[in-house]
Amino acid sequence: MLIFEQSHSGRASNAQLPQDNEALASLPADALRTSKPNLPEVSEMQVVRHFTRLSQKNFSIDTHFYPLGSCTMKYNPRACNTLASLPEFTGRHPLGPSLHGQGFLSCMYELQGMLKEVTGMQAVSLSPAAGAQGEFAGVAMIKAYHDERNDTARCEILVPDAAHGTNPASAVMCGYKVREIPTGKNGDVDIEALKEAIGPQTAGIMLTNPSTLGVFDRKIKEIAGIVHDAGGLLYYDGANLNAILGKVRPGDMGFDVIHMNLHKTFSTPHGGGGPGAGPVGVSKRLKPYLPVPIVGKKEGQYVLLDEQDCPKTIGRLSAFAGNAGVLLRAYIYAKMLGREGMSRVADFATLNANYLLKRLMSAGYDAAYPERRATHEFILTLKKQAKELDVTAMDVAKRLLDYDFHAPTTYFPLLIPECLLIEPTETEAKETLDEFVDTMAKILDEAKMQPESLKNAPYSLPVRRLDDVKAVKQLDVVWQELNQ
Amino acid sequence: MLIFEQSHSGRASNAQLPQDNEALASLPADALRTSKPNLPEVSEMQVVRHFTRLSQKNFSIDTHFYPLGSCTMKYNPRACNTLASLPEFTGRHPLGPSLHGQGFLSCMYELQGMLKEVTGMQAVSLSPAAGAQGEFAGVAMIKAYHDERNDTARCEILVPDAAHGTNPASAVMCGYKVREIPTGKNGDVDIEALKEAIGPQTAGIMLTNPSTLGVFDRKIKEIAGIVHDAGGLLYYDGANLNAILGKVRPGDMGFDVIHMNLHKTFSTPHGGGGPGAGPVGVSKRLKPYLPVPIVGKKEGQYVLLDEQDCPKTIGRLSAFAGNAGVLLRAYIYAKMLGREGMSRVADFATLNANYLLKRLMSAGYDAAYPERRATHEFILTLKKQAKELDVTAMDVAKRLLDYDFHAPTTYFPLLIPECLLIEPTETEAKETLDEFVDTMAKILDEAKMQPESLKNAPYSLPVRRLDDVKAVKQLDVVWQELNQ
Amino acid sequence: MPFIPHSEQDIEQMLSVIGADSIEDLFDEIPASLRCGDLEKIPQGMNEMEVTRLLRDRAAQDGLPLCFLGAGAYEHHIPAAVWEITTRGEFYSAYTPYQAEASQGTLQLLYEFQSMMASLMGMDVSNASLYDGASALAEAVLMAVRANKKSKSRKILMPVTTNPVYRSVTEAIVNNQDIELVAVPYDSETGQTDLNALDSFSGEDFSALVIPQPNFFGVIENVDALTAWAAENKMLSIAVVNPVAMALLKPPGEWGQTGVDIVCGEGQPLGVPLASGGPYFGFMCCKQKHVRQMPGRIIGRTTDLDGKEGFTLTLQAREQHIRRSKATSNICTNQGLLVTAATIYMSLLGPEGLKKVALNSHKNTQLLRNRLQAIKGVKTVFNAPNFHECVLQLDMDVKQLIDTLAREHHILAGFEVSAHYPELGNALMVCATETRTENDIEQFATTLDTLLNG
Amino acid sequence: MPFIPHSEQDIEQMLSVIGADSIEDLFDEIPASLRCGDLEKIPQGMNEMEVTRLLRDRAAQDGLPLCFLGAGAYEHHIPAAVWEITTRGEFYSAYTPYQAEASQGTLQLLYEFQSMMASLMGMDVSNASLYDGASALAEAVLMAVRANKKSKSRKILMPVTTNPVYRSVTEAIVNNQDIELVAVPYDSETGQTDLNALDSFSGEDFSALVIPQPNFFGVIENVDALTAWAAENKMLSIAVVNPVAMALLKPPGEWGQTGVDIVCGEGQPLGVPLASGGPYFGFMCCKQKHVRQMPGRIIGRTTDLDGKEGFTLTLQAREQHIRRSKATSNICTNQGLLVTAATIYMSLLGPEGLKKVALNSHKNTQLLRNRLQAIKGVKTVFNAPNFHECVLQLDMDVKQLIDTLAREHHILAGFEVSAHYPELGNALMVCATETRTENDIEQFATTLDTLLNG
Repeated sequence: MLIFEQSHSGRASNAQLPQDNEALASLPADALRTSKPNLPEVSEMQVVRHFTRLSQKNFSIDTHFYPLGSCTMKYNPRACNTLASLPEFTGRHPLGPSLHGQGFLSCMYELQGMLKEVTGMQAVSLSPAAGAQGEFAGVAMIKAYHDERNDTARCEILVPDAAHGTNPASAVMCGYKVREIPTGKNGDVDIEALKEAIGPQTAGIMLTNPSTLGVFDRKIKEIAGIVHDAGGLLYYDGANLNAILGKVRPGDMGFDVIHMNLHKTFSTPHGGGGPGAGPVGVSKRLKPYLPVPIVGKKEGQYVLLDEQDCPKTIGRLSAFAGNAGVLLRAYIYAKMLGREGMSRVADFATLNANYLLKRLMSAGYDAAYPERRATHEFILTLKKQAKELDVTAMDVAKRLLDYDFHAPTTYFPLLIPECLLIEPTETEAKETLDEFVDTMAKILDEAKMQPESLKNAPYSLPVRRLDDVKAVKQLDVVWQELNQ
Repeated sequence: MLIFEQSHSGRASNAQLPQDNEALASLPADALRTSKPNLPEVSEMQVVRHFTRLSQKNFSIDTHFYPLGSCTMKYNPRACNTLASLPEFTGRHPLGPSLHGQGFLSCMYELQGMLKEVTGMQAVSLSPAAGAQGEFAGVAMIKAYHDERNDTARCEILVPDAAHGTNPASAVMCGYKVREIPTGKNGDVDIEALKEAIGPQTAGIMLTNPSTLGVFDRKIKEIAGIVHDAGGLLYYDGANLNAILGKVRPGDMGFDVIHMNLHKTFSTPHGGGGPGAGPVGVSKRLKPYLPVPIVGKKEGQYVLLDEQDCPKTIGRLSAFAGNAGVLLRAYIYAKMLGREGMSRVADFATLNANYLLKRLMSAGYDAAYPERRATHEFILTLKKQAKELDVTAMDVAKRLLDYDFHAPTTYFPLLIPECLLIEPTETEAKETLDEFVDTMAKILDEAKMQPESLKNAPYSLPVRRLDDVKAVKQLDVVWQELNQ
Repeated sequence: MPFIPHSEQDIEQMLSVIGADSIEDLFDEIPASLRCGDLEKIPQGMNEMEVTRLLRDRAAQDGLPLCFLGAGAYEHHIPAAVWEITTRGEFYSAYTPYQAEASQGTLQLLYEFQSMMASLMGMDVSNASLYDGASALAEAVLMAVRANKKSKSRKILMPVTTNPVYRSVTEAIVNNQDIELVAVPYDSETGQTDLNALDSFSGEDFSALVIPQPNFFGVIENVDALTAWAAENKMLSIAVVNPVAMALLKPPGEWGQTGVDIVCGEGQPLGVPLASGGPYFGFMCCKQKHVRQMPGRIIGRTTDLDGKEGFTLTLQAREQHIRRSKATSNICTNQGLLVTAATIYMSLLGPEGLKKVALNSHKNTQLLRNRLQAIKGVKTVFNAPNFHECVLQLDMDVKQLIDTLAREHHILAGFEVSAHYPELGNALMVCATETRTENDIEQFATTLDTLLNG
Repeated sequence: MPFIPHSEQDIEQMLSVIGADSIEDLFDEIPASLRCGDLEKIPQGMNEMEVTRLLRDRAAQDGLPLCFLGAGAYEHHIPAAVWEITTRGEFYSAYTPYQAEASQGTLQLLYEFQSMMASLMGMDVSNASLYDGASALAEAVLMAVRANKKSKSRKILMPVTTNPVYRSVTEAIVNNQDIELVAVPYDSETGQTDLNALDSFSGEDFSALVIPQPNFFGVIENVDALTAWAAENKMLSIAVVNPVAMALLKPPGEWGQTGVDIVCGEGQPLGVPLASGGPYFGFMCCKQKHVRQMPGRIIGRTTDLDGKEGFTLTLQAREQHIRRSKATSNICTNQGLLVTAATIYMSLLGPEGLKKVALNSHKNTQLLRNRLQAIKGVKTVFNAPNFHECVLQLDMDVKQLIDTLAREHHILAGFEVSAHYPELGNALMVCATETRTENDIEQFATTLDTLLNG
């Protein structure tokens, strides 16, 4: 039942109402609202009950194994939330003077330092609000770099075909054309194709390494050389940073700019789709262009550096200093991990992924790249099952929900047919992986013996399989009865 | 799955481990533990996931209508929890000096004052940890009063047969014999029986008014006169205070001592069975005997009064000052209600109960006292249905669970056969009551048409009906595998 | 090993299944020359107890000064229930609802949010949020350029009364796509957008006119006239509004003859704490006809196999993960958790409550304005109605005043307007929401008086 | 009307169904002469915003001093997850699990709690909690009198080293049932219960001997000897223990030849905040043979109609709601929410973690003791091993010292032992748990040194 359907004229959560007030002589009548907005009129208990019950309809890390590839759904430590919610942190006005912000700013300053070290970059700005905004900032810095050198013929960004959709979209946001580079059959970038595509029109390349195919591109140094030799710069999409944390650094691979998804690698909550945080790190030559504000130190005090301090900056991406509360959670997480904890993330994310891959292969599933090491994630392809049994990756995904597992990412990357992209993360126990394998084996049996149980799945959730086509064709995005 | 079944030797929630430590030269070897306690060895995420999922198996006020008679399951305002959890409140040591406690103690002092006013008593001690401990304290004060006057022949406490089981049990804890007084057929105490029972052996009477039968005893002044004339004192069981808050005060009815259940009337959380808080209020003659500590004021400072300040006290009932955090929540609730809010509690609790009673009677259910006004609760008796349809009050209760309603109290009070004691509370909306009536009507239909659907209910919960007899006969109260 | 559940035995068994000798072996495809050593600049890990002590000490450094500062972020009372529910694990630790059947909680909530926002703004449709108010304005500008089929222009009229930081952010986001923001000056008497100046642009081709309400100075704009002017000149209109104000002021859907085309703004006042500036959320609503040009997630109601109502992501063909370089925006996440808080907040406040929040904020700001302008050396700058902010001119350096009040009196006096509008001299913008009491205002006024007049 | 959902229309419709003219009519059975008027001494209501401000101001008054005070309540680190989960509505706002099928969450958790406590104490069975440690001891005494069929005595041997407040509480609760507590003195050298003095009671009829571990002075008692002595003298033995200490020290089930009969204590150290003294929870474990004499809720594992495992309240025939005046106790509630916290706490800490908490507390107390006794004017009172508290004698009035340190240095110096043990002179008991750092200890020592020696 919708909250609106519990609404009742004249009802209110009375403890939340400010006092009544005198008339408003100072506001002109024609500026005032006369219609009542259709917000629900409900009691506080109704609100608590409604949203508590709604919450129970979600799968989440706190309730389910959630091996959604490319999303790094790992445990979000509760302490990060509790401590970032201390009243002084939540109550601090973003424009308050730095003297009332030394505590907060010192955390941010240290976070910048840790991110620099772990990525091998020379400077970091925390301000991008999410990965995609980090990508935008990164490409915008590449553009600013070329522009400043009057190297204006560079109008193209190269993007592998396996890349996240945000990569080409971000490049376009910066005014670039996008050229796709195909993947070789072993999962690495096709070097010959790259060489063909590159030229004086190339502003740079956007790469994820490990790629979205779940493999580490072994020729990364060669790629970096080719791009740099052509005068282009290398952008690192940090979506898969969890795989290599403390093992290998994008800066050492030759990247000029990187964004990090703190809501992945640094375990800040995904929150049902956000907020994220997408700090960018840069090599020395891009440092002048970093988005502001950046946390700096002046006369022993932490301060926010702005356009005056950083005259070549690409500017601001949000009104204040990015998703500060997310950054604070990432800081707390990083402090708990510490130096050794960073590389353990990669160790155990990789161990879990390779173990799960091997066991799923033994259970009868096909790996997209059976000859390669898995990184922190890997791809199964159900091409064979689709052909032989007429069940799709989507069917398997939906059936998993019935067994209390969130589904892996489906149909991404687009170049692998009927694929499942599976990322267990380092925080899951071996038993959970074993149960997942048992369930996947059971589903494969069902696919053979009773395929209907997959095709009509899920059965046990609050709703059965939803009609996405109808959702588009009979668009209903606002409660219509509101206006009746 | 039990948390122990997820345990794995060598696993730990590592962020929670204090540092390692050197050997313990200062502790004798024979004092040390050599066996490892069988606490679970699990990761932090496993703990979070396990207990989050367990929580989802509960019905609660935040998720369900919970009309459990005599328990006053009303909305527990979230602000009470948030504010009582401020770090300075949760971090305050109970033996810390009062100079570091003026904030907390001022709240307690004001709470004492509000409870005095709303009950019409002369003094209040907040220290009893729950209703039953309040009862104990109350009866102990009655005893101390008689003892001080050397009135030692008074060895009996009178208790109506409808009383809560805690009443006789508390009287016995104080060394009294208990004599039961029958209820008249209209639900009031049988005055003639009372007159017969009373005498020089009577120390006092324990009464709930409104009684557990859901009716207000109209002869309360006459009863008070009879007991006082015989030299006895009157104890008021505050379990049903919600019904009369701001309408009539136990002190004005003639009671000498009262306990309040703050977890009922003042909406502190029930917490799955506690903590409660059972402050006691007394008339002037019992004031010297109040349990300590009591919050007082000395030289403008709030202080805890102890045995030295109150030499006739019956003593202490817990190590510190009772369930302070519960008291703080009650204080916050009372501050939000304020003067007018108090009597509105009784208004709407009574309106909801009478409405629900009338509608359930129209739906075909029998009231235990159809001629009486309901107070904040009322009793249905399924005697007829048990006889005619062979379905019990328990069957109806279990079937309600399938329809997402918590069941009313069953089989209490003991003197009404096949009864359901229903208390909707003031915080439920009319629509919820209407849905409950519709469901009860549906269940009555089912009882006639398909009684199995009741007898085997519930069907839709995490477990079906449980075998209580087996639970007693094959007693399993500790995980046995622990010792294997 | 914080957050790693593996025992030694687990590791051995798993390596054996994999056929590797050590975890190190699993990284054998990474060229050895690239491997990094110890990350020496990263400190040793702390356990939760240690980090708790550290963060409490840091928080204590910052304190909680008495706040009269607004300028785009506002201190409102947030009911306790809002964040107690929002941080429930099922909301907090879930991801984007890609598997709709396993995410009905988040999806229904977002649908309810869209419905509330559309109604509050008087618009047809709403998305499920953007990053923040400033970047939402940038997205609105991009959207207007795409959506205005009648205009070939890539120029946007941007009043100077629009939050200057929003203008900077929009500039930074749209400038690589050759979009030009053309400033519209304000009337120095009223602080409102200058309608005469605007008229000088008549007949030129612009994609859209931006209309802030209230504007950055807290002043109520002539929104009907501005909206009508844009329509007459074949531009789209983009409202940038404070959502709390919309419970009191005429909503953008009712401005002019037909309402504006696009509404955006900062959602923070709806139950999101100040928190040093984020995470907040941007909102965006539009007319039905523009819905396919709107960026960001949109949730639709549909039915399942059994015909039962359910909710799902819809219009995904606009988005980057499908449409890649042709997407309406590169935006991928939304600010789901903040929207969760805002939806609970709006449900708790209801239409009356939200209006009272707006009214009390307005009233308190009037009290504050009256009390402060009675002080010698303080005068009001603009002669126009304001919502819950107000610009004052002082006989003192504003930067120094703000610093002194913060340092010595733990009062955040307001925003230094002169930094963005040097023509206003020593201008301070003050704000009082419903959280400020008469005592607070008196304390501020007395302190300010002493500072100015000894 | 805070928390009341009724509209005027609802009220009318409902009264019409009832057949009453007004809500007032519903109270017509209450004699008019009894009705009270306005409750004038109760202030007007506040909204949540106002009460939030009030409570924050009150909290700020109390501050958070640096704590070296124990004496029955201990500051330990509580993992954030503990209370974030405990206060989930489904635990927080549920009642006693009378409808087992709708309360499997609480019931399974309590079963797990019982299992953990029994194992931690080395005992057969556990209940689901009592009010607090002190009242748990009183209940243990009552239980022992019922359970010891060999003894006709209503006398209990109670060492003076038992927490003096626990002794007072027990006295207050049992004295109306003619039960007598007989004091056993302590050895003034060691602070342990005096075994020679105890021997003088040999041959007399007592129901039970109480054995604290560690005792109130923080001293480790000779628990094996005491337990054996009780068994030899046909008494039951009742252990009163600190549960954190039991991860490090030999548990009561292993004391003497056969272990003690009953264990009780204060559960607060297991994840419950200090919070001015409550709510905490008392725990109680016993040998299997005494289980039917144990007061309080007990949860059992059983099966449902389909044979599936489930949990339910069991042995209810002992309880007051069934057995009324013949119940084992009048206790009706338990401290379910605190037990929820403790169960999550013990799960997070595990056997190793809890042992490390005990070890670190012990180590820090040794550091503190060594550092303080090096100060001129400070000496250790007892020559015996201690756990995480230690009694010191000072060349200064202890009450004044505590007051000065609190007032001027925000340090809670410890407990004034002299109040209960005047024979010890100016005795201060200090405590350091795992939360105290070396810096904290140094700060305390330096301040104390200055105070004593200028």
